[in-house]
Amino acid sequence: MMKRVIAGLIVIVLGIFIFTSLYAPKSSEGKFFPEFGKANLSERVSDKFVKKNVTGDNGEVVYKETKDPESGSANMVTSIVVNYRSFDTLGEVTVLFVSALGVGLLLSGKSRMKFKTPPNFILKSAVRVIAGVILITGVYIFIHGHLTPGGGFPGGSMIASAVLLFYLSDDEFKTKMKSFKLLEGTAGSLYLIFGLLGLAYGGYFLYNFLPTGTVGELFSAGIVPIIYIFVGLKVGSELSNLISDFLSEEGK
Amino acid sequence: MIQYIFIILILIGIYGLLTQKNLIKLVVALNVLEVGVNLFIISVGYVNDGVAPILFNGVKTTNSLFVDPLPQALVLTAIVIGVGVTALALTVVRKLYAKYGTLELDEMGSESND
Amino acid sequence: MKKFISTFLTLWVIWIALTNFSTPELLTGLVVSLVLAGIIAKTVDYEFGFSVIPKVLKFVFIYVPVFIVEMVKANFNVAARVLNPALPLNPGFVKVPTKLKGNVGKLTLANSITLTPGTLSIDADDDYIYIHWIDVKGETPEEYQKYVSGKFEKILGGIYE
Amino acid sequence: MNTLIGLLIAIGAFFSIIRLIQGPTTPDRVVAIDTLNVIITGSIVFLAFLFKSELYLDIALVYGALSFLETVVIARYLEGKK
Amino acid sequence: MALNTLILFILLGGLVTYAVSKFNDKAGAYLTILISVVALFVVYTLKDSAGEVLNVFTYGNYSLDLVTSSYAWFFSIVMVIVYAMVSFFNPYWMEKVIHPAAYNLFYVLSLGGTIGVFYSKDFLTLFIFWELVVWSSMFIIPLGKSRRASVVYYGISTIGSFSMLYAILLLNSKYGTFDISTTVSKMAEDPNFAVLFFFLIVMAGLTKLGIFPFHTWLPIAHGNAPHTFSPVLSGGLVKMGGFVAFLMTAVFPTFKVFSNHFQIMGHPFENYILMLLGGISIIIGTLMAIKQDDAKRLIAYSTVSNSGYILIGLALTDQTAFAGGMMHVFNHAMASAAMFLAFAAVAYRTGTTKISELGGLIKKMPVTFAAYLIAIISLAGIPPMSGFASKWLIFQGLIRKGNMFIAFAAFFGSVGSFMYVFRPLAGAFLGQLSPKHEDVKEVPFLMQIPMLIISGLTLLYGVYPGLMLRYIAKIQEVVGIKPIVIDGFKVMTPNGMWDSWIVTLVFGAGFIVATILYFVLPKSKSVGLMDTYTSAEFIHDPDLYHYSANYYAPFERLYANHPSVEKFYDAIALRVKELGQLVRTWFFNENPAFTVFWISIVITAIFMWGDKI
Amino acid sequence: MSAIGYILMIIGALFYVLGGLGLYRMPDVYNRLQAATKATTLGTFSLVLGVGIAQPAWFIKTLLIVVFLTITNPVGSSVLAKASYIYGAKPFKLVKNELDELYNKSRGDENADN
Amino acid sequence: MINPILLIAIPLLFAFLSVMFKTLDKTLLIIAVLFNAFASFALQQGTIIVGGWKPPFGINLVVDQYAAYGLMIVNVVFALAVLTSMSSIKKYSTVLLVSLTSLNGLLMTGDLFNLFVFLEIASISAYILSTMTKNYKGTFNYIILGALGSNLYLLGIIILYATAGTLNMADMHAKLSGINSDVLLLALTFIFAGFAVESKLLPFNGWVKMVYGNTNDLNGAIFASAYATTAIMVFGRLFTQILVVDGTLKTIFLTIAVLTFVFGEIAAFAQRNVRGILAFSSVGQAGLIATLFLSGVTGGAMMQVANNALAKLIMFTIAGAMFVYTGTDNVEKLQGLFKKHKLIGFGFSVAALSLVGLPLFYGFYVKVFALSTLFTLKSFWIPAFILFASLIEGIYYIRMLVKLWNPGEEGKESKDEYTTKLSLENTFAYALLAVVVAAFIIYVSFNPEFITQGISNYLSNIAGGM
Ligand code: NA
Ligand code: NA
Repeated sequence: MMKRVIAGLIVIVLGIFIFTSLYAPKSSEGKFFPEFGKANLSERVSDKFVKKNVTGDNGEVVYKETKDPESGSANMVTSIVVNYRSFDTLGEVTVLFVSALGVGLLLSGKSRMKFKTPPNFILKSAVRVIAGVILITGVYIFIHGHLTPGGGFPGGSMIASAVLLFYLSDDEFKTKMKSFKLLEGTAGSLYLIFGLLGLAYGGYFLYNFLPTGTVGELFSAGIVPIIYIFVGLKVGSELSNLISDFLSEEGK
Repeated sequence: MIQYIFIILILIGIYGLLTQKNLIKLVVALNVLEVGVNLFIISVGYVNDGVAPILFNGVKTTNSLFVDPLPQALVLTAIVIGVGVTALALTVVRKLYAKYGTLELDEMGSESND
Repeated sequence: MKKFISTFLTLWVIWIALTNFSTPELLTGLVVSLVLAGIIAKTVDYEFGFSVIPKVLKFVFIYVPVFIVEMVKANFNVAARVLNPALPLNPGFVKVPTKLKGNVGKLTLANSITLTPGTLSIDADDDYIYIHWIDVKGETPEEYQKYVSGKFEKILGGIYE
Repeated sequence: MNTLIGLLIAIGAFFSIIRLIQGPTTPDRVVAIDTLNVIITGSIVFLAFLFKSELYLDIALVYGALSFLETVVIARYLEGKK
Repeated sequence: MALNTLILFILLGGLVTYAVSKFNDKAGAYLTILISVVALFVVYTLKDSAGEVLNVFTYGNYSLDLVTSSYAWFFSIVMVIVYAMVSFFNPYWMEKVIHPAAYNLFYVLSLGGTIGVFYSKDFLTLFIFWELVVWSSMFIIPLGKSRRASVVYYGISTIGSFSMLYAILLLNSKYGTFDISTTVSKMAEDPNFAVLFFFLIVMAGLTKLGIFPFHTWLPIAHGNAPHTFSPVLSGGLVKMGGFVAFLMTAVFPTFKVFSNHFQIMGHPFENYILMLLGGISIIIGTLMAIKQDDAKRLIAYSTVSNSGYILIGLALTDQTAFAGGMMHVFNHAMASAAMFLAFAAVAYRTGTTKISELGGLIKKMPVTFAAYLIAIISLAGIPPMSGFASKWLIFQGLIRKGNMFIAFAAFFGSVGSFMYVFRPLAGAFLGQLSPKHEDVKEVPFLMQIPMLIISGLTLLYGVYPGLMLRYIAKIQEVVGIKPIVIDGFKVMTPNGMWDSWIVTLVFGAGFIVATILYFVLPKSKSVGLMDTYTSAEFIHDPDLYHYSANYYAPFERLYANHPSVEKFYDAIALRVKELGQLVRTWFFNENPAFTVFWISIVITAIFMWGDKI
Repeated sequence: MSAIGYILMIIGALFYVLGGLGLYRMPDVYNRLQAATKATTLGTFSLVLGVGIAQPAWFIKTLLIVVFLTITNPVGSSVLAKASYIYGAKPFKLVKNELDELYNKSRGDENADN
Repeated sequence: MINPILLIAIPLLFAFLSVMFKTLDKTLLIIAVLFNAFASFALQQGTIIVGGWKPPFGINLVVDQYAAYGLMIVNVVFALAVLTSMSSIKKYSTVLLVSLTSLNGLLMTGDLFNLFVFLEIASISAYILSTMTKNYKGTFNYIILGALGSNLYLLGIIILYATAGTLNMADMHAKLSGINSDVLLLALTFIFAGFAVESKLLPFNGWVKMVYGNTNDLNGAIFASAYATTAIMVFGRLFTQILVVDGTLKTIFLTIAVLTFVFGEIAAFAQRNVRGILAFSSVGQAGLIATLFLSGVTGGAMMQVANNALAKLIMFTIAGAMFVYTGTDNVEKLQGLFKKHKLIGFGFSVAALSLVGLPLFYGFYVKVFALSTLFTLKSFWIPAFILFASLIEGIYYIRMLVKLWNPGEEGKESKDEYTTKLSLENTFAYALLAVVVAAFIIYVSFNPEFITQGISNYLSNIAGGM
């Protein structure tokens, strides 16, 4: 009990300090932390991302009209994720890669885990119907990552959701780990190889060396959708492996 | 202000880390903290009356007020990282459970090898 | 092969529903559906022959209207119970026999039962659907079937042989 | 009109949240979450209409799929607890 | 051979020795003799060299240089004699140490280090060689009876050497130089810094000398080191501390730099503190030596006491006492080396150094006995041995300045030393021979050589102290102290004169008379230890009946439960350890909540106090 | 068209209210499930189709969503009902129980109680 | 001249390939570590722009001499650690490749958020590597604290981004002075606290004992050598070049660093297990190096980084091997082990003595350099603390060495008969590592310029204006 009181006090005092520092009365000098909703984009680097104007040669960018703006993605988050800061994304993919690997190393059971109760027959039937919808939606999402709010990560997660649903609804279901590993490795390698191709063609690692096309078209944004496909496949296969590992146990 | 809530979430996460002794609860506390941080990140990019930073019919880069897309991109990364860490943490919890038969830190006893 | 083609077509249709009819999308959808169908055809339950067209028509024009009507009725029933909790309650878990064999047929039936008045499917096995029934009527499985799923069983029987 | 629809949805969500908070048992709360998720999915579709942006439909589909998964996972977890 | 060549020769020689020892450890041990003797001859040739600067090597931005001087020669020749003498024992120790090659290597390396220390031109060079000696000897000590000894030795040495390091780096940052002679000229202008600098540096000297309160390592390390290395530690390495004290009091020099500081009994308080510590060391060393059963621990405590004499002599910085202190450096080196060698010889034959386990070895090991006897006579300050000369000079200085407490301590030490040096003599060499040691023989001739040479030197300088005092006078002249006056066998002091020749004749005559009496008078019957006539009881444990058991028991009871610095240090070590465990529990707990707690607290504290960036 | 759309949307939203109320007022978890599922499924049906009718360009996509949710929502309820039963949620009143025979094998002798 | 991006790309590519070609995983690992080790000596220096977007908009890598110095050390020690302990790699090759990638990324990146990403990759790899010895409690502790630290760091940089509008390090450095001091305090404190977890500063480092104290011959060296170097070099970069702190805050950070090495050494003094001692010694070293960085003794800090990396590489490898092959690392139980394995003991001893800073070993040169610089900067207390800490450090290392070399009961001659019955296997690899690295330490001990040259070039460069 005493512990909880002390912890509470610490947290409250800490909170008071955070609040007072962040939202201090504006008497002192210097730039302040912006109030909620009052972020000023023109003072941030993202202003240039939004205007697709980092290289400084674009005026207005219009949906389905402007050709070859520096980043052809209609979704500006995507243009940051897979273009301006693609290097972060490579790292992010690596994070998932290595944690899935770690889980696999620790839980390297051969047979799959059975739940205490048999699966629901209705659920099993339903999953065998909706899995197709979920899977194709997942693919749709990562292929359209540069156009719609989505991308490799949500898309990949959709694929893995389908896998997880199969696991939860069918005691006999087991993914082919090897093929997923192969897919994962291939997708990762291709991401890197595309990065190195950028280095070869444009002089920069992860350089967008393909034409970016018209903003808003499916075939636009250069390597962005291609990378997002790799990311989607990689994330999908990694999460699926993660699920398989979690639901495995030492062979009986 | 909505940011207050996010900071309070972070503080709740810290409170959880300070008080909980159940491994799963610790991981949950960590996740609460992470959610707080992630929401906070998104909130710093919010612009009053701004729209989602996606071009579609009728939206041009010059005639619209966008929210900052960069924090959203960062948060995407942060979330995925959080998922990875959580998965690993839960795996370790499972291993600990298999080893000690309990999820309570206090019941595992001290491991000293000297 | 039949499985593959059925799956492929289903997936392509969903893709088209998700996108539009532009050439790049159709082509992309074609490729994606082919590849995906190749991977999942054996795991999912999309299998139909050429008889699918009359079946779909039957489903849309006979089953769906009945289903919608039943669903609306069910909601009025819910409304009544919400507004007047004193309505008779005679709840129980019972098993309702079914002759439908295929997974999809049973799923449709189970969902139909859930969405119609006073019943909620819980689980199923080869011959029965287990339900929660707010107001149990009758004593034997045959009687249950009459009250709960008789209407649907008949229509669906014609669709999912 | 939009406000009315929004308000009605909010009322529906409100009651679900009450149930979520009240419980009293875990299954009650889970049912509340499930219902809330369905209401949220519908609201996302409504938001698409409100903002005239088709993009939200994709989000609704994904949300619907993930919340179904969530329900199933929680259900499996409940069963595991006996 | 030039000095820098000599040092490189020694260091490389060490490596060669190591390699050779790997194939044949005896051969390696003979190499240590060769190298030490070569070093002895080369150093001897530097007797009159002064001011010659030689580079050893360039170390990063620093150039490590040596410079020759008379005082460096004096200290180094003492040291090299000890090393050379002791090295004759090495071949016989090869099968007794667990790492013979390492023993040989570090023996030679430490020799090279000591020469470097004395001839250093600058403090950095001094420090590097100093530490070379410390860690080389630190590796030899645990080959003996105690692993802990090495740690204690390292710890206390390092307190001193780090204090020195702090001082010399501070010096360098202040004046941009490590050079000893340059420093000396700066110090007079900066007396406040000079005080700090003086104490920090002299600390290194005190730890090495074994001055109170840093004396605790001597009994542990000297007492437990391999028997052949104890003489080096006690006779040799301790004198490095004397050298640093000498640098600080005489070269620095305190009487000039601190001349207008607060004075006690006519000395700057800095000097007086040293003298006071010297006095305390004499008393403690003496009292503790008396109660030791292990001969090596006993000699180690005697070293504490004698280091006190040396320090007092050097701190007095006057005409006579200073000369006495310098001479005592030599005398104690010889005496303690001889005593330790004697007991190394005893241990070589009997396997023990515990007085209560020995007895009657005079007949079995006469040369060893003689060497021991001469050494203790010298140490007790009895003419005609050289120890008398140095102690007499120190007394002269003390009495002239009216320094009563210190004089009392010195007097107490002299009286006490009779008691403690006599105990091993009586217990180990005289009395009944233990039955286990019936077959004991005198050590081989090679081992007798160093004992004979040292005894000879002790006698030589006792009879003719002028030989050495003349050189010391030269040193006094160099450092600006009024030199001692020598006239043939006569030593002139302001208080009077002493003619060692006459004294020697008197004592020689007395000795001859005593010898004649010993042979002429009828002998008492020698009784075997196990022969009991008193009763029919059979003696089971001869050790209990040995008369050297509880030799000074009544006296020891007087201070059985004395307070001691050892206990204090142990308590500190224990506290540090407890603190360490506390740190572990608080900060490195298995429960992550502890760390989260600290993180929260620290963040909060920073927010509270870190208001100004 | 948009008028029909709006009407459907309002109906849908009304059913959400009904769903919420049902969840709130019904006596046990099974009855709550019953009410909530029926109402929210019809609500979604109506609301989403309303949007599809009001924005004809999206009609096919909304249809896909409707189909998807009409499958998943009732199934989700079934799954939850089963889980609640196995977890041991007590029905408000019970005149008949034929479900036991299905789960007895897997539950063994352990008597569930909450 | 090699493009530095390859130091990241090659191991990562090989990591991906290694999950595809399972049987080749060790080969791929060896090729990658060798490539990185050699490539780190021939790096093209300057700013490397990723993706073609100029800073501050895109992510850039800054490969100046500071980074190059760290890269050389990390890649070489990583390669040596891996090549020495092949038998312990088992299924961990891919994780090792990823970990190598992340360490290179951390040292090079010029972007604050990208730093976070690489920090996470490095941490997660470390969590996984820490499971090699199946001490899951330590791993769990590490995960919780590591994740907390990362989130605090993230919170800090987001506050900075929201206020200054940039994530680029150089740009942030330029804009730092314009930020309100309250906000800056908040952000810097979070960043410091977050990074202190990885850099092992007290009291943020509660995981260290359990993780470092339970290592085998492979992960111990990777953690204590490669990871420690990276973490502290990045710490130095962050707090002395980018987020330069001053005034009270600097005093506070400095105090934390000083307390770290004092308490770290004291805690090590109380240990009886080799790995426990080394664990706390690593804490102490981290505190020492952080102190030097924060006091402005960059050169001294960098030299000590090399010293620590080389020493810990040998010592942790050997300590881990002791545990792997004998089942214990208790000093008492391993008495005289080095009597059996002389070359290993030689390397271990040279490493320890250099770390302690005994003259004639490299560490002494570093100590003289660092303390002299501190004195010129008018800092008089810190040198005293450093010397006090190294006194304690010396005592416990000597105590350990003496026992490992000289078996024997107190009061009895050290003799072979007391030597432990336990012994190591695979001694060739360990001995080779020990001798080679010890030889290098001895070489730089007598020719400290070899390392110092690079540092002084770097220092003169930054003096000439960044
Ligand atoms: Na129903
Ligand atoms: Na539902």
